Amino acid sequence: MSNTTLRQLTVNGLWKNNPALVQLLGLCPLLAVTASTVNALGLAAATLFVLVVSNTAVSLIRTVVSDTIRLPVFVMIIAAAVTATELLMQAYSYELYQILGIFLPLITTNCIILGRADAFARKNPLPAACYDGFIMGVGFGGVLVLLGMIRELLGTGAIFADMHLLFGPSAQHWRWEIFSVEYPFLVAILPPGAFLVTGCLIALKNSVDSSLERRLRAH
Amino acid sequence: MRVIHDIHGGIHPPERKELSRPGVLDQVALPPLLVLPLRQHLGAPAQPIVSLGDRVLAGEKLAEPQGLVSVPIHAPTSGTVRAIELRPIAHASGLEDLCIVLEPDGEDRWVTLSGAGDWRQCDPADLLDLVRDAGIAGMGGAGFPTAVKLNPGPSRQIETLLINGTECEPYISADDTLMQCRADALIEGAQILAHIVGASHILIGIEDNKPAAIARVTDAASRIDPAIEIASFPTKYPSGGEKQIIEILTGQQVPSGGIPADIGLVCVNPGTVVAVREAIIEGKPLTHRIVTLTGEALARPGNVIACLGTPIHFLLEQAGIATGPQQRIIHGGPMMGFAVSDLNAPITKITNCLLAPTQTELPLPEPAKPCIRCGHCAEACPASLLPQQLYWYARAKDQEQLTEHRLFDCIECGACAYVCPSQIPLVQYYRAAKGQIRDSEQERRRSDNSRDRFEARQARLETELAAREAKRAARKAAATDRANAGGEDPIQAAIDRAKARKADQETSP
Amino acid sequence: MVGDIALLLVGAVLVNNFVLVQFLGLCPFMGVSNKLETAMGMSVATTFVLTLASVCSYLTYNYLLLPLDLAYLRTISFILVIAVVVQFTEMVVRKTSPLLHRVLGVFLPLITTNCAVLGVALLNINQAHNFIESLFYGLGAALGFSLVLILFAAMRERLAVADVPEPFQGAAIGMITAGLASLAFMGFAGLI
Amino acid sequence: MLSLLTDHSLLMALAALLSLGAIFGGLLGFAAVRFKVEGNPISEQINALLPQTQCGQCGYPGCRPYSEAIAEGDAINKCPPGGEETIQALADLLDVEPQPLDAEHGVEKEPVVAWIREDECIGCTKCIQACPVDAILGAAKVMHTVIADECTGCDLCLDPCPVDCIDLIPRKQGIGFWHWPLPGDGAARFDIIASDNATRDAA
Amino acid sequence: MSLLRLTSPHATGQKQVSLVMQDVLLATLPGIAVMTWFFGPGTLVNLVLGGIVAIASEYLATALRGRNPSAALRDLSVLVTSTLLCIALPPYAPWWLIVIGVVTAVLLGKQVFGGLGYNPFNPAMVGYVVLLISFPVQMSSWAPPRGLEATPTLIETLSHVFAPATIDAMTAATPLDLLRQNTGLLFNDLLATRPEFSAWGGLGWFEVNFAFLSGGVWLLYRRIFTWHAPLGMLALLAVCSLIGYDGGSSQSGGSPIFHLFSGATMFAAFFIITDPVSSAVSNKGRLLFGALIGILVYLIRVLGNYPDAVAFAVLILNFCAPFIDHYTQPVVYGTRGKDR
Amino acid sequence: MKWLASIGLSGTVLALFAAITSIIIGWTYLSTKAQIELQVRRAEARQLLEIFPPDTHDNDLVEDTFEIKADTPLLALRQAARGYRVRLGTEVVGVILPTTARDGYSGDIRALVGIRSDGSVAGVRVVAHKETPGLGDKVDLRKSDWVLGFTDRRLTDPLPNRWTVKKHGGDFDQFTGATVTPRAVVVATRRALEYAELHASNLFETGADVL
Ligand SMILES: Cc1cc2nc3c(=O)[nH]c(=O)nc-3n(C[C@H](O)[C@H](O)[C@H](O)COP(=O)(O)O)c2cc1C
Ligand SMILES: Cc1cc2nc3c(=O)[nH]c(=O)nc-3n(C[C@H](O)[C@H](O)[C@H](O)COP(=O)(O)O)c2cc1C
Ligand SMILES: Cc1cc2nc3c(=O)[nH]c(=O)nc-3n(C[C@H](O)[C@H](O)[C@H](O)COP(=O)(O)O)c2cc1C
Ligand SMILES: Cc1cc2nc3c(=O)[nH]c(=O)nc-3n(C[C@H](O)[C@H](O)[C@H](O)CO)c2cc1C
Ligand code: SF4
Ligand code: SF4
Ligand code: SF4
Ligand code: SF4
Ligand code: FES
Repeated sequence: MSNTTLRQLTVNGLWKNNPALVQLLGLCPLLAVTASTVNALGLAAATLFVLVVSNTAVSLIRTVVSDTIRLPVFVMIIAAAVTATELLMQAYSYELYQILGIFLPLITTNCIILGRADAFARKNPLPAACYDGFIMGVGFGGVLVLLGMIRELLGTGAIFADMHLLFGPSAQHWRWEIFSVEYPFLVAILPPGAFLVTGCLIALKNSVDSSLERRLRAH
Repeated sequence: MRVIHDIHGGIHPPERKELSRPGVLDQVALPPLLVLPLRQHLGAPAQPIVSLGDRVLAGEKLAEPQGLVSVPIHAPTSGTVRAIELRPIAHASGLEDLCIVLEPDGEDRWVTLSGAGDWRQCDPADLLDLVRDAGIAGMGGAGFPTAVKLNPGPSRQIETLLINGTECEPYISADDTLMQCRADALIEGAQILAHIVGASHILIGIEDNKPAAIARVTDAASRIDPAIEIASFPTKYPSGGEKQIIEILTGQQVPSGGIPADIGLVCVNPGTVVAVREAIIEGKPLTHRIVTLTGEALARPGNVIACLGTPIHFLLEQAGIATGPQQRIIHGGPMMGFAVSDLNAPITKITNCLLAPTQTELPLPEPAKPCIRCGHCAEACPASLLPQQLYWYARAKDQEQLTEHRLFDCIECGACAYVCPSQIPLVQYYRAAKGQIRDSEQERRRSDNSRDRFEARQARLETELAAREAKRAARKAAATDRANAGGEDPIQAAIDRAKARKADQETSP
Repeated sequence: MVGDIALLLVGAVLVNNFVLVQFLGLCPFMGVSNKLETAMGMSVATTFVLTLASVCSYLTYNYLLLPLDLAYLRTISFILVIAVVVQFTEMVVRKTSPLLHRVLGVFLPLITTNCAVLGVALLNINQAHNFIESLFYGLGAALGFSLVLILFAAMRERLAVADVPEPFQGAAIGMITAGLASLAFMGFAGLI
Repeated sequence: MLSLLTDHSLLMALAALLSLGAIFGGLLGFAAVRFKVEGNPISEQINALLPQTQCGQCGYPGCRPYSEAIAEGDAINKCPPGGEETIQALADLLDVEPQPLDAEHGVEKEPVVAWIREDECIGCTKCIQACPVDAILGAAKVMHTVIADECTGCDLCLDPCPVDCIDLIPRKQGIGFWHWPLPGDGAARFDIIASDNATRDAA
Repeated sequence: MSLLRLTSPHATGQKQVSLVMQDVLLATLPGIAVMTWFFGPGTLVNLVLGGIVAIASEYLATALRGRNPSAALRDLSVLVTSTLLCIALPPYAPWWLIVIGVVTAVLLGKQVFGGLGYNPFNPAMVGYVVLLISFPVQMSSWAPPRGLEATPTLIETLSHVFAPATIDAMTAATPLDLLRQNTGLLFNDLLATRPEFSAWGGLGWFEVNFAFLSGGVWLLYRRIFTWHAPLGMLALLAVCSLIGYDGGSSQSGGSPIFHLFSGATMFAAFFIITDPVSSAVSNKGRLLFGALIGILVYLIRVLGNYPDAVAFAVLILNFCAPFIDHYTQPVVYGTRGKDR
Repeated sequence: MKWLASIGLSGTVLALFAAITSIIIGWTYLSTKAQIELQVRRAEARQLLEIFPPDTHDNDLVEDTFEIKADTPLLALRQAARGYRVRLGTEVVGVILPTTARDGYSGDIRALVGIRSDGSVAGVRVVAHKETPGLGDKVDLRKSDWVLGFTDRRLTDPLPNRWTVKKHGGDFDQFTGATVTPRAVVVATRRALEYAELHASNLFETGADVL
C-alpha cells in the first residue's frame, strides 16, 4: 500500500469524507448515545473494533461470494463481529452494556460498516481495507466523542463523568467540572440537542473548509 | 336585469381617469416621420411588399400577413417609404425590430375605399376576409388577430358576442371616450360582428365608473337595435380581463387553457368593434387609433386620435410633457403597461395609453424584501392562484411545480404585486418563468425532432449499406454464373490460343 | 385489546417516534428526504419491509432460537432475516417497477442497514411483545418513520429555496430542522 | 477448543444457522432467477432528457450511447449543449447531486445554427455526409442550404467543408425570443436606460 | 432625462412589512397592559430587556452574513418575535432566562434559516420551548395574580430579575397546573375552592385572554391576517373541551369557557398561530392548520406532561405546514370540475 | 433446471458462512458465559446491597426472594414483583419491598424500599420514573441525594400526618418548582412502611414466599 493512498485514506476518513459529518452515515448511534462522553467513548470503541474486523474479513473473502448473496454474507460477518463484541462487553463492563442498550447490537446496522464493506473492502486488498476500516472508525468515533463531550458539557457543566464504567474504579474521579451552574442547559442532553449540536458541528466543518478554500485561492 | 357575479380577488387602486378628460377627443398634427413596426400584433410579423423610395397612398397595404395568425399593415397617410430597417419599438425588452419608415407628404391622399355594401346580405366568410385585409388586431391588449378570433371553427358554436368596455386599468379612458363619441358606430359594428360569428346575442359590459359612456351606448342601442344588452357592474381591477368579465357577466369560467369560444362567447374590445365597422362599411383599414395621453408630467393630458406609427416623443410633446428626474414613460396602464426605453418608438395597434407619471404620483418601487407568506397576494389574485408559491418555485426554477401550480393561468394582471407588502416584483418572476418554460418546451420539441431525424438517418445509412453489400454480392454472383454458363473457361481458352501461336512460330522457317 | 393496540400504535408513531425520539432509521431519514415523491416511495418500501421483518424475526426468535435456547444468536439471525426480506423486495421491485427501483435502488440495500428494522426486532423482544403486538409495533414504527420522513421532505423542499447562510446549507440545516422537529415532538410526551 | 466444538449448544447453533442460511440462500437463488430483468429501461428516459445535438462532445457517438453510459453509471455532467439545465434534469431523474458541467468536454454556449455562405459553396456534398440529422439540402455541384429548423448546431459540418463557407450563427435572436429575466434579489428593481436620443432630438 | 425599465405593476399599494409588524406590536398593547395590572411590572421588564437583546442579536447575525443590518432591523419583525416571546415568558423570570430565550429565538429560530420569511418554525415558540425543556423550574413558576398577593413594585421586580433570589417566593401554580394535578375535586368545586380561579376560569387569566382577543380582533379588522386560523383553533378547542367535559367530573378536562379563556389560548390564536411565515399559506390550509392546533392544545393540556401546550402544538403544526400546503391548493380559475 | 443450480450454489455458500460465523459466536458465548452470569447477578445485587450493605447480613439477597401480587392496595404494583429478605444467621433482619407511586407528575414512579425488622427505613431507591428532567428527576439518587433523607425514618417519626412535603405541612423538602413528584415518593414510602407493619409476621417470621 503506497503511502499516497495511505494519506488519501487518512484524509478521507478523518476529514474530507468523514463518515459522520460528510457521509451522514451511522447517525443513529451518533445522536443516540452521545448524551455523555463515556457512552460515546464506549460505542466508539465497539464500532471501531467491528469496523476493522468486518473490513478485514470482507476483503479476505471478496473473491468467493457471488452478487446475489453478497449482502447477506457481509451482514452475517458484521453481525458475528458485533455479537462477539456484545458478549465481551456484557462480560467485562456490564453497566455500560446496559446503558448503551440496543445501540450495541445496532452497530450491526450502522450504515458505515456495511457501506465500507460494500463500497471499499469488497474491491480492495487486505491492508488497504484494514486500514480504511481503522481510519473510518477513528473518524466516526472521534466525532462521536466530540459530540459527547460538547453535549455533556452544555447539559451538565462537566465532562468525563462516570468514566469508571469504562476504565474501572480508578476513573471514578475523572469527572471534570468546567463550570457549575444550578440550572444547566438541559436541551443539550435531550434528543433535540443531539440534532442541533450535530448540525452546528457540520456547519462548523463547512465554514472551516470554505475558509481553507479561500486561503488556497489566495495563494 | 342580468345578475352580476363577483370574481375572486381583485383590488381598487386609485382610478385617476378624470385626469385625461374622458369623452373629449382631440386631434394631433401629423408627425414628420411615421415608423410602422412589422410586428404590432400577436403572431408572425408581416412581410413588406414595398421597397425603398416607393410612393404610397393612405390606406395602401405596405406589408402582407405571414401565415394565418398575422395581419397586414397599411399606410396611415400618403408619403414615401424612406427605410425598411431595425428601429426601436415600444416593447418591454427595449430591443429593436424591423419597421417600415414612411415620410408623409402632408397631402393625405387616400386609395379609393369601397365597403362591402349591405353586409347583412354578405357571407360571413367574405366579411372575415375584409376584416383580415383591414389588418385588424385586438385593440384591448393582446393584439390577437381579430379575423382568427372571429372564426373559432365549426366545432365551436358562438351564442354571445361580448364587448368588453370595462377599461378597468387606472388612468386609461380611451375606450370610454370611444364609447361616448362613437356610440352609433359601436352598435353598428357590434351587429356586424354578431353577423360574422353568428352570435344570437350581443352583450356590452361597462364598469359603473363610466356613467356617460353607459348612457350614450344605451341610447344608441335603443335607437338602432333594442335587442342589444348593456350591462354595468361594480368597478374593480381587473374586471376587464377577458376571463374575468366573462365570469362577471355570465357566471361561467373559461376552461383553463381554453378560449372563450369554448363556452360560446367571443370577447372583443370596443376599439376592435369600431375598427371592424369601418372595414366593412367604408372598407377602411386600421390605420389610426385613440390613445390616452395622461399623467401629471403632462401639461395637456387627454385622448387623441393618432396615426399608427407616430413616435411617442412627438405625442408627448404635443401634450406638453415636462420630464422630471428618472422619468418613466409607461406604455399602457400603470398595472399592466411597460416602461418605454426609447421615446423614438412609435405607437402601435395595441397602444391604448401613454402614461407620464411624476415621481410623487407613482413613486419608484423599493428593493424587494423577502416574502413573508402573508397571503395577501392570494387574496387579491383574480385567478385564485397562490402567487407566493409561484414566486418560490419561480426562484427555484422548478418548472414541474410551476405548471402544477398553474402558472399559465396567471393573466399577469399585477394585483398580487400591487398588494405585496414586501414589494416583490412578482409579475416579473412569472413572466420570466413562463418564458423559460416556453423555451425549454421549444427545445424539447426541437430535440425530439432531431432525435427522430438522427435515428431515421442511422436507419437510412444502414439500409444503404445493406443495399450496397447486396449489390456487390449480386455482381460477384453474376460473374461466376456467366462463367459456368459459357461452357469453356475463358482463361483456359486464352492459354490454348497462346500455345497455338507459339507452335506456328516454331514451324515457320 | 383493541385499545392496547391503538395505544401501541400511537406510542410508536408519535410519543416515542422512532426517528425523532428514539433515533432509529436516521440515515435514510436524512438521505431520502430531499424530494417528496422519493420520500413517499421510500416510506412505502420501508413500511413493507419493516412490518414484514418485525413479524419474521418474531417467528424466528420464538420458534427457532428460544426452543433451542440460542437467544444469543438473535442479532445475527434477525439481521439475516432482514437482509433476505430486503433483498427479496428489491428483486421484486426491480422486476415490477423499474423507475421506483431507480429511485429506491440506492436505498433498498440501505434499508438493511436501517436501524429501525433491527431496532424493532430487538425491541419486540425487550418488551416481550406477542405476535399481534409485534406486527403492530412494526407497523407503528414504520408509520412513524414514514410520517416524519414525508413531513420532513415537504419541509426540505421549502428549505431548498430559503436563503440559508452557506455554512449551514445542506446537511447542517437539515439537522437543525430535524432538531426543532424533535423539539416539537417532545410535546407528545405523556400522551400515553 | 475441541471440547467446545462437541458442546451440544454449539452444534445447535451450527444447525440453526445452517438451516436458516440454507433456506434463505435457496429463496434468494430462486428469486435471482425468477425475477431476472434484462435491458435497462432507464436509459430511454435519460435519452429523452439529452439535447440530441448529436455533437459527440460527451465522448460518445451521439446522445443515445451517452444515455446508455449514464444508465450504466457514467457521470451526468458531460454534455455541454445540454448545460446546467440538462444536468439538473438528469439529477432529478436519477436522484443524485447535480455536479457542475465537466469543462473538459466543453462549455455551455448559446444555441447556434449553421449558415452556409451560398455564393462560396462549391456543392461538394461533404457537409451533407457529415450532418447527423440530415439538415443540409443540396446535390452534387449545386449550392447547399441548411434547414435552420432542423440544424442542431453540432458544428460537425464545419471541418469537412473544403472552402470554409459554413458559419455558426446564434439561433435565438430578436424580439421574438426575448423574455423577462428573473429579477435579482434585493437589487434595485429597475435599470436605467442610457439617456435617450429623443430628448436630444427634441432639445 | 433618463428612462427606466421595470416591470408592471407601476403602482403599488400602501401595505408594507414594517407597517404590518407595527400593527401587530400595537395590537399586543391591551394584553400587555392587563397583564401588568394583574401580575405587576414583570412583563414590562421582560419586554424591554428582550427587545434590546433581540435587536442586538439580529444586528449581529445580519452583520456576520455581510447583509445590511439596518435594513433587517427596519422591518421590525425581530421586535415582534421578542415581544411575543417575552409576553409568553413568566414575569420575574431571571434575566439570563430572557437573554437565552430571545437569542435562541432569533438565531436558532430565524437567522439560521436566512432571516425574515424563511424560517419554517415560529421563532418565538422555538425560544419558548427550548427554555421550557431546559429550565422547567423557572418556566413553571408564574407569579400569583393581583388578588392573591400584592403585585411587586418596580424595584422589587428589578431585584427579582437581576438578582434572582429563591424562586418559590414568587410562585403560584397556574390554573392549568392545578387542573393537571387535580385528582379528587369536581371541576366546579375546584373553581369554588381554589383562590386561583374566578367564576370564569383563572383569576386574572380571563381578563388577560380577553384583552388579547380584542387586540386580535383589531388586527382582523385591519386585514393583517384572515379569520381562518384563529377560528379553526378556537372552534376545535371548544369542541374538544365540550366533548371531554362530561359535566365536570374530577376526570374532566375542564369546561370550554375555561379552555378558551385560560393560559395562552387567545394570545396564541391571534398572535402566534397567525405568524404568516411559519403557518400554512392558503386559506383552506390555514383553517386546517388552526383546527389541528386546537385539537393538539386540548390533548396536550389534558393528557400531556406540559401544563400549557400552545408552544408545542404550534411547532408540531409548523412542521406539518409545508405538507398541508401541498394538499390544500385553492381551485384555480377555469379548473372547476377538472381535477388538477 | 438452471435455477436449481443457482439455488444450490448460493445456498451452500450462505450456509457455509452461517457455519463459520456461528462457530465464532458460539465459541465467544461459551467462553464468556460464566463471567456474564456473574455480572448479571452483581448488577441485580448492587442496588440491594446499597440499601443493606454486605456487613448487615450474611445471605445472598438475590436468592432469598418472595413474590408480591399486583394491586396490593398499599404497594400499588402494576404487576406481581419480587421482594427480598435480609437475614443474619436464621433471623430476618429486614426486607426490601418493591412499590409504585401512581401519582407522580408524569407516569408511575417505581421504587425499592428497604425496611429493617424494627420498622425503620434502611433506604429508598427510585428504580424507574418518567418525571421531568431537571425538575422531578431529583428523586433519582444519581441526580440528588434527596432520597437519603428517608434513612432511619419510621412511621412514628415523623408522625403519619407529617409524612408529606413541607409545602403541604410535612417534614420532607420539596424541590423548587416541583412538589408533585417528591410528595408522591414520600407517600409511597409511608405506604410501604404501613404495609410492612401490616404483614410483619409474614415478612419477618414465617417465610411465606407469596404475599
Ligand atoms: C397565445 C394565444 C393564442 C390564442 N389563440 C386563440 C385562438 O386560437 N382562437 C381565438 O379565438 N382566440 C385566441 N386567442 C385570443 C384570446 O382568446 C384572447 O382574446 C386574446 O388573448 C386577448 O385577450 P387578452 O387581451 O385578455 O390577452 C389567443 C391568445 C393568445 C395570447
Ligand atoms: C388584467 C387585464 C385587464 C384587461 N382589461 C381590459 C379592459 O379593460 N378592456 C378591454 O377591452 N380589454 C381588456 N383586457 C384585454 C381583454 O382581456 C381581452 O383581451 C380583450 O377584451 C379582447 O378583445 P380584443 O381581442 O379586441 O383585444 C384586459 C386583459 C387583462 C389581462
Ligand atoms: C414542563 C413542566 C414540567 C414539570 N414537571 C414536574 C415534575 O416532573 N414534577 C413536579 O413535581 N412538578 C412538575 N412541574 C411543576 C408543576 O406544574 C407544579 O407547578 C409544581 O408541582 C408545583 O406544584 P404546587 O403548586 O403543588 O407547588 C412541571 C411544570 C412544568 C411547566
Ligand atoms: C400576524 C403576525 C403574527 C406574527 N407572529 C409571530 C410569532 O408568533 N412569532 C414570531 O417569532 N414572529 C411572529 N411574527 C413576526 C414575523 O412574522 C416573524 O418574526 C417571522 O417568522 C420572522 O421570519 C408575526 C407577524 C405577523 C404579521
Ligand atoms: S403578498 Fe408578497 S409577501 Fe405576502 S405572501 Fe404574497 S408574495 Fe409573499
Ligand atoms: S398576476 Fe397572476 S398571480 Fe398575480 S394576481 Fe394576477 S393572475 Fe394572480
Ligand atoms: S454532448 Fe450532449 S448533445 Fe452532444 S452528443 Fe453528447 S449527449 Fe448529445
Ligand atoms: S448543419 Fe452542420 S451544424 Fe447543423 S446539424 Fe448539420 S452538421 Fe450540425
Ligand atoms: S445508523 Fe441508523 S439508519 Fe443509519
